Amino acid sequence: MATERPGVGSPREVPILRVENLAISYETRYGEVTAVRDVSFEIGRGETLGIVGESGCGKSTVAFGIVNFLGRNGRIVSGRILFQGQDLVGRSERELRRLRGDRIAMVYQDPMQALNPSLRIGDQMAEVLIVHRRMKKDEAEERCIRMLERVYMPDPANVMRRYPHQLSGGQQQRVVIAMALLNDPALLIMDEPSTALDVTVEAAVLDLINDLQEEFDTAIMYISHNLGVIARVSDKVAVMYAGEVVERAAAEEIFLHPSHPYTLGLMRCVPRLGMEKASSYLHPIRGRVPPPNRLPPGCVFEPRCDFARPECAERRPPLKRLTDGHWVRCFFADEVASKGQEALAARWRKEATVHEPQREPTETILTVQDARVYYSVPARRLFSREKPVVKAVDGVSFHVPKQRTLGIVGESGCGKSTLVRAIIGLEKLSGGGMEFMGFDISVPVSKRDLDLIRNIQMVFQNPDATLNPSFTVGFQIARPLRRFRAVPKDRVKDEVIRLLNLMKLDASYYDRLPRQLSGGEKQRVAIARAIAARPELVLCDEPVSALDVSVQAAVLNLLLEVQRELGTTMLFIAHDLSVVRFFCDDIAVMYLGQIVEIGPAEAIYAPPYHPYTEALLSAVPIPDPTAEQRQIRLSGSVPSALNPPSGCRFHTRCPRREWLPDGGRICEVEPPPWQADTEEHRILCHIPLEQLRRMEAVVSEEVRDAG
Amino acid sequence: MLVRDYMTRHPLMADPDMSVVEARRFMGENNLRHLPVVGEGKRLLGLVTRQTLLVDPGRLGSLNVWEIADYLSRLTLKDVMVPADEVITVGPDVPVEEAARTMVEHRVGCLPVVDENIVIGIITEVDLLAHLAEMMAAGVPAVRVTVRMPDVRGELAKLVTAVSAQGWGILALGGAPAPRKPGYWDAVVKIRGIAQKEVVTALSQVEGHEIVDVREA
Amino acid sequence: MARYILRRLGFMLLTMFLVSIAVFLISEVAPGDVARHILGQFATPEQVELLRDQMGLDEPLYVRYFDWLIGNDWRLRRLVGMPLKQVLIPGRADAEWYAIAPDGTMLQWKMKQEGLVEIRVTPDGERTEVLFDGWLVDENGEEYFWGVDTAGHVVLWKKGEAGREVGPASAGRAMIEASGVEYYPIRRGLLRGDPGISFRTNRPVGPTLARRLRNSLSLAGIAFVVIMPIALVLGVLAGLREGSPLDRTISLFSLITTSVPEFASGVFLILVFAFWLKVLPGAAVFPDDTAPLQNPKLLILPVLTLTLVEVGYVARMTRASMAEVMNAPYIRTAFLKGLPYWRIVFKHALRNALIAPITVIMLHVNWLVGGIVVVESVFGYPGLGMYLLDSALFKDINAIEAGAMVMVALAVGSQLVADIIYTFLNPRIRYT
Amino acid sequence: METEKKSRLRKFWESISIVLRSPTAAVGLAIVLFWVFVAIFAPLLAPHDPLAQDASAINQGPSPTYPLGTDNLGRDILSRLIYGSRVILILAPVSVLASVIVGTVLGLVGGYFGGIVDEIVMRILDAVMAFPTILLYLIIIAAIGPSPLNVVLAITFVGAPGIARLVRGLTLDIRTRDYIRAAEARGESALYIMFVEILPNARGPLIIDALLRVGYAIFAIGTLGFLGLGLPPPTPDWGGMISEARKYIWTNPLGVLWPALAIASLVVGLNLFADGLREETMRYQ
Repeated sequence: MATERPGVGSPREVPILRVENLAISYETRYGEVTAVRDVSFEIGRGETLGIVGESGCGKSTVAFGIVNFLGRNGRIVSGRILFQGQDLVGRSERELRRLRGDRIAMVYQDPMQALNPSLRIGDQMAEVLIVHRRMKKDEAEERCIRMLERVYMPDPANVMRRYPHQLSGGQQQRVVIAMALLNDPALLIMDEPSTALDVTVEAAVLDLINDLQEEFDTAIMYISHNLGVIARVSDKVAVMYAGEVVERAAAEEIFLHPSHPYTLGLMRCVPRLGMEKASSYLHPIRGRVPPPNRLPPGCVFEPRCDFARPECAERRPPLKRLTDGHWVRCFFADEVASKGQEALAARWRKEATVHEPQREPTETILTVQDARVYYSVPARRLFSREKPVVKAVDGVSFHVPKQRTLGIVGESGCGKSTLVRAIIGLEKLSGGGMEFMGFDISVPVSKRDLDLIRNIQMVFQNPDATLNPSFTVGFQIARPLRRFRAVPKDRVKDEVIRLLNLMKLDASYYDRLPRQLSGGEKQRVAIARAIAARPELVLCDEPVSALDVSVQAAVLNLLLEVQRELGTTMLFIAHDLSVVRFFCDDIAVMYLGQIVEIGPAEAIYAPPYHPYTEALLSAVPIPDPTAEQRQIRLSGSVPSALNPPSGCRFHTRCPRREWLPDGGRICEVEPPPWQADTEEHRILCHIPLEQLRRMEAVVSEEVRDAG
Repeated sequence: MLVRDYMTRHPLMADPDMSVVEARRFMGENNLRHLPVVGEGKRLLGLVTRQTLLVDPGRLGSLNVWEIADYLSRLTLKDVMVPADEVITVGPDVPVEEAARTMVEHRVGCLPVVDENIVIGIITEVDLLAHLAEMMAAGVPAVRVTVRMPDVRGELAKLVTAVSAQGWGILALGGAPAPRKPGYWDAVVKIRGIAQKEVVTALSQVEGHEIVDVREA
Repeated sequence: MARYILRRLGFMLLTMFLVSIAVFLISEVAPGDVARHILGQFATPEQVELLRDQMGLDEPLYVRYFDWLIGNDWRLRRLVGMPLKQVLIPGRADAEWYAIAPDGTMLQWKMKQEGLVEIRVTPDGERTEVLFDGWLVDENGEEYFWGVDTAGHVVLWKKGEAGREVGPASAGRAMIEASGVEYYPIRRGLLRGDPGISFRTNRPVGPTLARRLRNSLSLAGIAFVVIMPIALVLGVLAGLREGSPLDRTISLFSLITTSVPEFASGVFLILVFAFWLKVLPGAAVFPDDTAPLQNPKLLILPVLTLTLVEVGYVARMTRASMAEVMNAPYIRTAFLKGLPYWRIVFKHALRNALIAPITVIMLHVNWLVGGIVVVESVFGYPGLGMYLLDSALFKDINAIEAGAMVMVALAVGSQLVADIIYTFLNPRIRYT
Repeated sequence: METEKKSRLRKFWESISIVLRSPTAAVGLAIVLFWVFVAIFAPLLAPHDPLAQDASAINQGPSPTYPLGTDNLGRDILSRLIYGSRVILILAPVSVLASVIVGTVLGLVGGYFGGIVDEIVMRILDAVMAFPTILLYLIIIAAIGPSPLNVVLAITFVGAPGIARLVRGLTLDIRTRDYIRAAEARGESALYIMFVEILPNARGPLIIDALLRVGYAIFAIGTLGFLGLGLPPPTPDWGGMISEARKYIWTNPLGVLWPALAIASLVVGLNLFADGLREETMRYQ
């Protein structure tokens, strides 16, 4: 029976979860603050509702509100939560306890935190069955093992006896998911379950969630800040902003026809895989999410909205129905929807302000030759002769031409941050050499001369740690000016203010302390501090990954501007391949301390690929449910750098090994050679180039033209 | 084609402490005819149907109006439900037709699907009818032929051979003993993408077979 | 785990070694001459010199340190030519040193009017004195002999040089003999169980110390048994209901009781229970050899005083830890798994919550010891603390050193116990 | 400049109001301020000379002349209490300050440099901390004799390792922050990083710890005095007063009560204040 047949429509179904006009408030020292208001949505059996929004938008509050687990100071003010037809609001703690973990299960962000560090995995899992189903211990364990098998956990019986810290992050998250599904819940709430994981692990977890949903027919409420992830898992999407659902529709509908300015803004401010700075532009959303105790009187998004008119500031727009199942809380949804189409298309168009890429060869500013950074770690056994060595960076070579940007991508632990720290001199080289503008920089920073130090500066990842909380913004930007005597003493303050202005911050920031700044502002100050002494080379270590998406764009744009105006060369580390692709001229892909592929950005994102690059690209969540992306999943987790695999370091996880004769025996034995695709594009692999060239592009999504 | 594939997962369920009044409202609101009553961990405690919610008038006879109201408001599901040991249930790995037979045999319209006494779903007559409709590809335009043949081994194969000899694909195939004609078998075949006439021509040549009914469906 | 504990054990030994050096240095290099201190203001320089010689104070510091730590009998036997042996005198907290002749006879020598006398004690206890005539001759033709005197010294006697006249000694240690040319005090060493002679009593420190230690341990033990359950229960209850009136009450109560010094709370308790209510004795004075448990009533107030100070401390630690754990994400997971409240508390929270306080509690033995010194002093309880205090006030160096080492050993030992409990409670350490 | 001063003033008031939001901190502060006031104005408040002996009134209970009674030498207990507050309120903060300085330097050095330097510093500190505190006091004071300076020295010696551990812990945490890396990448000297970049960020916990330690220093000074290892007589020393009066508890029970109350109230006050402050700052963050 090869033919496809439409299923017989089932009778009208009661949704598993139906939330009506939910409002939740918290008792704080500023009085009662409403964190969530007027939230409605429903999730049917086997359906996934994605809830997306920036941090502080009330997504998690809704999740905890559903199981009425709001802590001592939170309460549901109004609304109904119908779970399988019955209202959960006002249920006794005892009744709720019986539902939790049985019919409603939750999975949230950090699996390490979610598991009890001092209990074995088996005990933690089995007790769900023992408590709810009064199962015998060995029977419960039997079931747990079967469930672990279903989440593709290798060696489940062994895992049962382990403690959480003995598992990798991806495995922990599988355990948490398995634990949630043990009692076959009707509703599964997942709060950023993949955010703490690496891209390839995240992709595997998302696949798993899809598989399990089909098998268990569970209704899933999936919370994430990442549009790409939401696009991959959701059937329906609700966009939350400042405690309200501002738009809600089927997934495709919302991604193709965003009709709320905030939804549109979110889509325009993240680069899509394939966008590059030469041909596109990111549109940041100005301002920041208002704190729940200081909401604007009218539309919550009005202060940040490009479509706002006077009436938006006066009254709150109602939720209105655009098409069937598409609801928007905006007065001008139709206008936004039509303009949105143009706007989305426009981001692909070349804008006048975007600079021409410089492709003519320029002089090389930084050369890294066979750099190695090894750490010795304490021996595991008491009396062992050899000290184990972690080869964090192992034989990395590249060069960066002046005024270009080299991006370095790879998953956590691949050595990209170590490499950058070695360049700036915070890490001692164990071997190899580095040269910067003709000077040897293979020595630590304390042995470099002041001028050399001045010329290499760095922007760090975590905005909350990048500024010293004890000193004012002005003092901190001025410090490099003073130290490197970049400007005369009496002009330091003027210079600081000039830098602030360059960062689109006004002079009033001079006297502020870091805690008075938002994440994006902190990061701008950090950039100002880095460029204050006019360095030739700026190293950016994940400068935007800790920021909310709407702020990321502004910071990326600023970095681009800096580079354009000052002609700075940059090294840009990130794990987000879309951002790297957007921002960088050249890209190096790192795996376990080595570069496996390097070349111009567009060459990296098109075949031939290194098999690892191919897997990375296929794992990137793309914020477009219609995009076609091949599924290439890596098995296992990244091996330990303490004892890296022999031969090709990627051979333990390589999905393309079988292309080689006898299943790639050679990969296990011999280190792979560099193969040059073009003069600049090189791949470290045993598979012959001709064969690599025959690979299909991972993402076949073509740039959609609205015109 | 097992029960687990056709049952409704995560059915609406009720607590044994739910009042009968509330249950009646709940079932009406959500258009339910059967409501499994479960305890902690979804353990099956009983089953409530619309009939069980109808209160035995004999019991009320001796009560006055106020007493009746009071009696009704205190009545909970655990007082009226069919207790678990009397409920006919089915396991998830049972073939659908077995479930159907069970339902026919016990004259019930619904079977809670239980796995070690835990309710994991519910299968009702509607689900089974849906299954039947699907099996016979109801609603898909095709030629539907009913052929009567002797109830002898190899007869159905002849029919199938005849169809495939023409290079046609079978959309659905079903069979049952011919009504009121012992020793014979009626087979229904649905074939897509051809004219009724061609089918009749092709199948009427099969020896010993008689076309009982043919139509475009 | 074994690795971790071995490592801790190594650190512990290292710490003890450093501590022993520190204890030795601080007490021996203290300003002021110990001999002068013992003999008093009016002793002559000769007397002081002789006592210094007899006490071994004229040896280099490192020699004294090792003599003190591991003894010197094994070194001195070479001078005497016979093994040396310490013999406890039954009935008295005292001991004597003998040289052991090859036939098992114990020998001592004593300068008497008639000359050097050899005291022989046969293995069956028969004691005889004979005039000594086994003199040796050195290269200068002088007759000499190395022997053991009755006060535990190895002494070099020279024939004809009978007792120098050094005059009467004024205080403490009476000068028994001044007949020898050189003196080496014999010690078995602290590590071999001999802390030396107390200057205050002129008897070995060991037996007294042991009795005092027993007394203190009974006091501390009872206090510990009383304190821990109360403190842990209070702490856990307060931590579970963080911010509730119960929590506030417990927290405030424990803050106040820990803040009041033991001598103040002890005084309050004496005033209330002994002076005004007259229900309990206000002091805990025992005859020296009775065990404290023979009169438990005397122990009530000291234990209560310790309890007041310590309960608060431990309760506060437990509360903080419990409150933190109850806010941990994995406890949230446990709630969302629908587990019953008390199962969450006992199975998920308690174990993690006790990791921090147990270690701190064990480290707190240091404080408990301090408390014991004060409490013993308040109630006149004959424990190790009082002994140390008296010794310190008298500058009884051997007693201070021995007492200090015992206390430090207790403290460091309790840390090791804490480490072991910690590894037991914390699988992250157990399985790495 | 003017605005800066104003904002400083405002910040000061803000922090005061934060403290006063906690009732325990406010009560504690009041007790402490009371004793500070007493200490400052001791000569005006004390009815008698604290050293003057009145042979006609020995071990007396309260009377109009001697509001709190007299001790075994016929000295006025009230006056001795009042002057005793001076002694203790000078010695305690001074010794804590000294241990904070020593401990901070050790902790910063150990924590920032790490490795072998840290190992050595920590081993020595561990050894010191392995001593029961009281024992250290006993040994030190027995060795160097009781005097105000020696009491300060002993408390410094005993207190510094704890502060060093705290500062080391904070340093280990702070030194992983990116702003430290930024400073290192600017080629700043180790001294600059330790004292300018790290230390200011450790000040919060350090101040609270120091406050708690003032309480314990008073506790310790009292204990030393009680054990006869404190200030040499006839200095009015609360601990010593209790120890003396303890002997006459059966004739003059109140004589022992007053100094015990005084020292208890002061330590309780300080601890209430420090604890309240800690709770509030934690909540504030």
